[in-house]
Amino acid sequence: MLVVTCPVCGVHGDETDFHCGGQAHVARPASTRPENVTDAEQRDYLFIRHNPKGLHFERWRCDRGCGKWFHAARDTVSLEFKAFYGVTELPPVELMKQATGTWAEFFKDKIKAGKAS
Amino acid sequence: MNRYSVFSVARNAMNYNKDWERAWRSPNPKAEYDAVIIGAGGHGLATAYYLAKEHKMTNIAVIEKGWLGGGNTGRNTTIIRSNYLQEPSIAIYELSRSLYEGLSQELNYNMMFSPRGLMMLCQTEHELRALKRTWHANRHAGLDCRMISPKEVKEICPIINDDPNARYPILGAYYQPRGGTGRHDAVAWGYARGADAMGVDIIQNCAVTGIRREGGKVVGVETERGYIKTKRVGVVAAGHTSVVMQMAGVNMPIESVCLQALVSEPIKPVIDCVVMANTVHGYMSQSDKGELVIGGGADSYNNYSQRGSFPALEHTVTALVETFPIISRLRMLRLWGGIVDMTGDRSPILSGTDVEGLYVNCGWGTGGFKAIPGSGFVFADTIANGRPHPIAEPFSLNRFAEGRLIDESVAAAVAH
Amino acid sequence: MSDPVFRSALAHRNDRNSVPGLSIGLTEISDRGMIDLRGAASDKKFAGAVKDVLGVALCTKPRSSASAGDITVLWLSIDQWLITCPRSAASDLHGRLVKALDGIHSLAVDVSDMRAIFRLEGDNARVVLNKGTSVDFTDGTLGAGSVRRLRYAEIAAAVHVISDAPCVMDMYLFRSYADYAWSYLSKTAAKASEVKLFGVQVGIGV
Amino acid sequence: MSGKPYRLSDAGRLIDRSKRVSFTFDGKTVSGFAGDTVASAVMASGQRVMGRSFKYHRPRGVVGLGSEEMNALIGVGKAERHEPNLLATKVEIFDGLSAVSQNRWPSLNHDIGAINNVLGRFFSAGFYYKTFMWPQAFWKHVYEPFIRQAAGLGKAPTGRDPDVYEQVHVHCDVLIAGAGAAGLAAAEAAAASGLRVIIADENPRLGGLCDIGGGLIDGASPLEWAKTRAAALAAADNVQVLTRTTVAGHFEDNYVLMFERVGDHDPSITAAGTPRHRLWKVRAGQIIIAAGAIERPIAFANNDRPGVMLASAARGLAARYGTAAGVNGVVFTNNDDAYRTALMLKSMGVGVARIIDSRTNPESALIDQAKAAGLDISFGSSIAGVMTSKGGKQIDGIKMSPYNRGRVTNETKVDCDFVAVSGGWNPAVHLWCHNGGKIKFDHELQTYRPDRSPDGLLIAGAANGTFDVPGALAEGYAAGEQAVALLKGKAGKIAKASATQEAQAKLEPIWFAPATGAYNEGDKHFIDQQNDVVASGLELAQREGYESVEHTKRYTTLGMATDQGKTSNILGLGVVAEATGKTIPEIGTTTFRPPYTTVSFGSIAGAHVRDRFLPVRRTAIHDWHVANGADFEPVGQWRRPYCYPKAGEDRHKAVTREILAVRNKVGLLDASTLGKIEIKGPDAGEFLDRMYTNTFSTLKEGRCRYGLMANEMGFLMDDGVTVRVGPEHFIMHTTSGGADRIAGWLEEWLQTEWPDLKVFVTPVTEQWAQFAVAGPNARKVLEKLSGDIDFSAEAFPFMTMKTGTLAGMSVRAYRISFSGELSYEIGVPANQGRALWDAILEAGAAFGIEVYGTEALHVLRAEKGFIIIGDETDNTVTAIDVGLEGLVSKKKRDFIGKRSMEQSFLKMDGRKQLVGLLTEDPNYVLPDGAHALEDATGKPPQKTLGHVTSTYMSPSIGRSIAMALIFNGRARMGETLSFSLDGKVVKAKVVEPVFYDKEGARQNV
Repeated sequence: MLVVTCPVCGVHGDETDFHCGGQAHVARPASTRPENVTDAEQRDYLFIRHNPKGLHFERWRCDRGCGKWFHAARDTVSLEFKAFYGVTELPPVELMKQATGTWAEFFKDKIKAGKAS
Repeated sequence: MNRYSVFSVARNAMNYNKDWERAWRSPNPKAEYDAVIIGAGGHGLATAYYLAKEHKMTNIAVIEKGWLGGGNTGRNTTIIRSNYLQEPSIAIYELSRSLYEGLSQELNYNMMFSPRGLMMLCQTEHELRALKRTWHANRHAGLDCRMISPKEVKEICPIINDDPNARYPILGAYYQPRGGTGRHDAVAWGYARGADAMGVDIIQNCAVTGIRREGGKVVGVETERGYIKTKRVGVVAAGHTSVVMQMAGVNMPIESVCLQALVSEPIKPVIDCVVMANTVHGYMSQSDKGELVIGGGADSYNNYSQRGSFPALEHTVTALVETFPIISRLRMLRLWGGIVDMTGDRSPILSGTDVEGLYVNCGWGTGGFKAIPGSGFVFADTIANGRPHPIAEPFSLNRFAEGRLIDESVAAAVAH
Repeated sequence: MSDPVFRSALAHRNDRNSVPGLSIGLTEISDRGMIDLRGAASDKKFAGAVKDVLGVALCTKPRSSASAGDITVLWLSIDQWLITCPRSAASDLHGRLVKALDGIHSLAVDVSDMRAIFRLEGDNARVVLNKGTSVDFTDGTLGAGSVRRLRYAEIAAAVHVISDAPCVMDMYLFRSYADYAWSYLSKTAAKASEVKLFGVQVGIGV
Repeated sequence: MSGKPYRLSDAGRLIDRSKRVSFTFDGKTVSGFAGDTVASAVMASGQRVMGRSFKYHRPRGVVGLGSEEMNALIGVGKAERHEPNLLATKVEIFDGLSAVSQNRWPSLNHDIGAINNVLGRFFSAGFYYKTFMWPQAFWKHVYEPFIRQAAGLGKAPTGRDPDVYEQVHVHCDVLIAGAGAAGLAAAEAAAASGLRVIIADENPRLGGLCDIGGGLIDGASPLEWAKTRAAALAAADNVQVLTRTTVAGHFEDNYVLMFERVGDHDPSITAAGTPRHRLWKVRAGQIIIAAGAIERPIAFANNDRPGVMLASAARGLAARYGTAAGVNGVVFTNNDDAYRTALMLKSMGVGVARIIDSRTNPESALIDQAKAAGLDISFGSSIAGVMTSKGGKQIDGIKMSPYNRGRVTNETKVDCDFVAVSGGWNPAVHLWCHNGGKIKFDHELQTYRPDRSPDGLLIAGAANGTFDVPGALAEGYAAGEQAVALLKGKAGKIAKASATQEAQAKLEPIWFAPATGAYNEGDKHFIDQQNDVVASGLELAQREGYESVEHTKRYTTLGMATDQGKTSNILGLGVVAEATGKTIPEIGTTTFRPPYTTVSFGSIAGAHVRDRFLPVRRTAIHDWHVANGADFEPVGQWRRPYCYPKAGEDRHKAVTREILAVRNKVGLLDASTLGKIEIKGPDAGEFLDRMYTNTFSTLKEGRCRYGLMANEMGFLMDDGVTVRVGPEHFIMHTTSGGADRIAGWLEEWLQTEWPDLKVFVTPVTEQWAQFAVAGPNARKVLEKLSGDIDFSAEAFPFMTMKTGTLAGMSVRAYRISFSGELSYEIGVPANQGRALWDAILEAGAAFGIEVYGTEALHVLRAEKGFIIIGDETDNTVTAIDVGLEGLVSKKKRDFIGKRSMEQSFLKMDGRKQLVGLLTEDPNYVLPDGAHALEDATGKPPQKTLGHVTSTYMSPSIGRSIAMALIFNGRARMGETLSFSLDGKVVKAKVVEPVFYDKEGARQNV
């Protein structure tokens, strides 16, 4: 059973006190340009997922603690958490660089904007 | 292939069983095949079997990273049923269930299909109404199913807790008399032996490392044992679907999560049917060996490790101790996990793709074992004819862009 | 009719102030008023206005509490606090808060009836809690004044450590779960199932 | 056999000869001593056969000393307290204990199932995959029932478990699994730092093999050292010592399950109400595995006969319980350790006919001691067969032959009545592997030992393949110190003990000892005894292509018995390797799954049973409902009154009465479960506009509006009335089931998608008890109560809200209606809820007030055509499908679900649409979920046109009514649909889904 750390309130506890909300950094097209979202974009937003075997970035909530959402970087094979960061933030630069596959493509143009942990 | 029968068993016994042939060969990959199936689980092997049998495509290979049947086929709780709510689901699962009925004979391999009966408990008024709706849908589709009373539930399953003051009292159940279980390994082994006998090459311990495309078409697959030319590729990789499809540049609406199950030590028969308690998220049956086979819900986070989180099982066991109080003094013998492929609407994908010659069969999530024969049958037809089989059509990838979801959540909230 | 009949969350249980055979003291506390306050701690106007009314500054350290007289502020989140006071003073205090916060982005709600409070007392209380929560109450990190939100058995709860020696803790939980939580607590707190952690042991041999 | 001296006079350190204990085994009274196990006592009584095997039902005796036992499985206790499949080697006896053998009929001595043994060669590995197929129906009706009866081991208990279980979470710095020499040393080193240390052992005592493992610590028996260590640990206040506690599973982030058998050994403990088992959920900083090792057997012909046992078991039984395995034994080994058994047995007066050592000419101190003690030794030899009488239940001797890997040549008979065998030891690497630890093959030890672990587990002693006492001690101390260092603790000073042990000659692998006759055609060589897996079966699996070790295991069931292969896995790999000419690493190894040994389901449920299984949420009125005979139904976690039957009423009568009371007089409903959420901030209106399909920013203060919520797929997920109580302040109502979910849903969007919106959200559901007062007399009832709220039509119009006092309580009053009647919902702080409820009932008495439950509520709203989320919707239904397009804003740029509602499938024509249905026969109520058919006279498969979502007998209009989702339903108004029900065709007319007071006059008075 995983141990999760909330970057908002710093609580460190069993996964049963937290809730995993699935993939992070999924952009909702309708929030920015509701008038011209294609069916394909809506499908990608709702359903298409990176689902990597390895480094992944996801949303968690401090469900039984401060109630805040946050982001986590976790390896889906070793299940080891690599970082916890804010719900409106990008991952630490070094992790964006470690990302593979479609995650790597996703972060390609964001690395320069990122911060080190 | 030497035929299996009580006589062959006796004859071979006389010679200390030294003359049995291999159930399947261990061939080297050829340079080219008419089609390559990626993944030698039940669905992949069944696809190959029906490609060879129904469509006479025998120059094909099934390529498997590990040992055949070693993924979810060998890790599930072997439940077979077809009492789904939505019409497309009923069609594929009932085709599958009916193929299971005669599968041992067809494959000449006893996969021990045991239509011992399967009941879904109704433990709230709402669940009772929802399952009545499913019953009507099923009976009009021609399924042999019925609602049963709490009294009949108790008769069929005497160990159930029928206390009307229980936290979730049993208000009845939805019963499929010819639902049941099968021997999971035997399904994979039987299809493998059958496909192999028709000339299909099953290549184990050989991971696919790439899918080569030219001009939007598939031209071959890279493997640990070299490049294999082929114009048609069927990806049947369950929890690894996203990884394999990305080799062809296709991103999937799939999340891979861990689903766990456990068995008790063997005991003399106490439950002769499958009982699913969806409200409390648990289900149980008893294997021929005597083990209680128990499953529940999947973990919430992506996981490729085949190691789940204990609390998920803990909730299932707790629910089942309340549902079947006598199991309290029995014991957990072994628990394990599998990587299941979940789609956005929890229904499978049987589909072609934007890449010509590339087909994908996945998304069976927590319920794939029951679908193996039907899935293989319609997927083989889809690959052979280059167009979706009518039963496969609703499960195409484009449903996610159209909003044409096939949502079963109203019918069952629990993994099985 | 003036003063209406008041019925606490456990009013239906006659064991609510004395469960026989327990290894801890366990009672329901029903004379406490509660106000849920939301606002940005970084907003000086907000923090100032609240301090003026309460006489104590909002605690911003996670899992902490602060008090002045009979008012106690429990930290719930970075922008949420539970203010407790005598039940009789709650609606007046709430009124003054709302007034003071007029025009300041915030939300103060009188939730005096929303939660039940159980008081756990005695050396064994921390181990008893650990029969329902995975949060470690036995390692000394949650000392007097600490507030810990957690999952207890099947429900959400918060524990406020009142004092270390003697050990006194208040468990806050939503009213509708009070009966369930009471049953779970009193079962696992039974003398017969007392667990002594990290103490001198008898009957250990080879 | 009884009468022979199987209880040695001066041995047995664990038994108290002054305390006789008598219990029953298969009904026969057996007398033992305090400290005995069932195995030691039954064997001391002269009985060898303890059980029957799974497939061939061969008689079996004790093989092991502890949890490696695979044959002596027994059932303990009676009726609802019966517990099957326990190991006789671990069950401690007490007066009155009732134990039974298993898997035999009619009796252990005469077991009909033994016929399978005669037919053994037909029951080859996987034979059942090859037959039992004809005719098709026979599998279910003939073969399988027979197989099921024959299979299984013990019997389940007969009723609900009367005992108590519990769990406890504990955090520690260092957890040590196993309290043998290595574990005790590790604990001493770790505890000296002052850190919190837990040391757990599955046995009732500490010390592991300190008593029989040989060697010296500080010049004395390791047992003396263990005694002082145990005492010191028990006295330390930073150490938790747990006996009878198995470290069962290791999971992510050093999460560990420990299974403690608190009361199994002494019924007075559970009688006092103490939990029978306790499941410890440990989060450990560092874990030291000191779980020891398990001796492995050697496969020889008929090696499963009762009396063939592991050398350590023969030694342990004698030393600990004074129980002799027999009168005259043979020791068969490929290593030195078994010489300790020979020497110890001889010193205790047990005959040792011969040591048979497969090694050609090993030299070591132990061998010299054996020679000096006058023991006969045959080197380079092996056992070619076991001679038995009494149907294989008694050993008369063994056939010895020179050991070679080919056929057996000249044999010598050696008389004996038991065989102590040792093929070496396997480290207990199970815990190491549970969470992904890797193991490597050690050619010195001819077994797997720990390699890498992903989470830095520490391991010491025999579990690490270090079998000598000095080594185990050194590794123990080192692991303890390393754990402290890794935790950045401060190492404490300890006086380390010094150990010595004689050097041992190398082990030489022997997996398969050939038998008389053609290779592998003679008697069976058993690998996995419980599952009757034999060497020839493993070879057959290879021949048939089941070469992957997982295929071999699954095809033959090797290692899948209740012992999970503790003694058989490595032996099986060795036999397969020999048969295929591969090395063991080439064959591979199977994975180890938790738990190490079985864990009771009761302990996994812990205290979560009966009324603590899952919470029942209670409103402030719950106990009134109970006292007034409410018939409850589970709704989410709540239990709500379905109706309140009066004497002589059934559900239907009661519901009808309640409905008519609301229509004609006045009714009172406990609606406290409805979700209530306070929403406040400058952007509150904008936020609600985004969350609801309809618009709220325009809502005027003091006014209520019904809102619809969709999910991002465009499908309805919740609904309810929201009121604006201030310029920036709203109170939202949700469905009862949705209360928590929607509160979380609002927070999620605010935090993750629109953090720029200035809005605070506070769920307040349980602050308020809330009641619906509905019916023509509703106003009169409320006006009768003292208060400052003007309930008149003019002052308090429909869809508005007021605050004020009522019956001396401050309340929130909403004039809203879910019944279509004149109706108010009154909210009052929960602790006063009961007072207001009583006051309303008192005031209402004069106006014929009746309480009503959820079913009346459902019928009342159905008569008005109001939807219920979850009945009319099912995650696939949009606001437009249910005819509420008026509540889907065209103006708003965006709201949750808007974009998806524009996808082709959601906006296509002919979707299922909500309609009303009136059956031709007004007295016929359509069944729940019935489907309309294109052709109701035909046979399945039949095309359906849609399904019934709500269906009732309506007392208000005196006929049946139904709502349904029908393909292209709104275009079918006036059409007649057909249903096929109970073999009859039932017809119903499609109508608008409003059956009562269509113009809505009644709620507007």
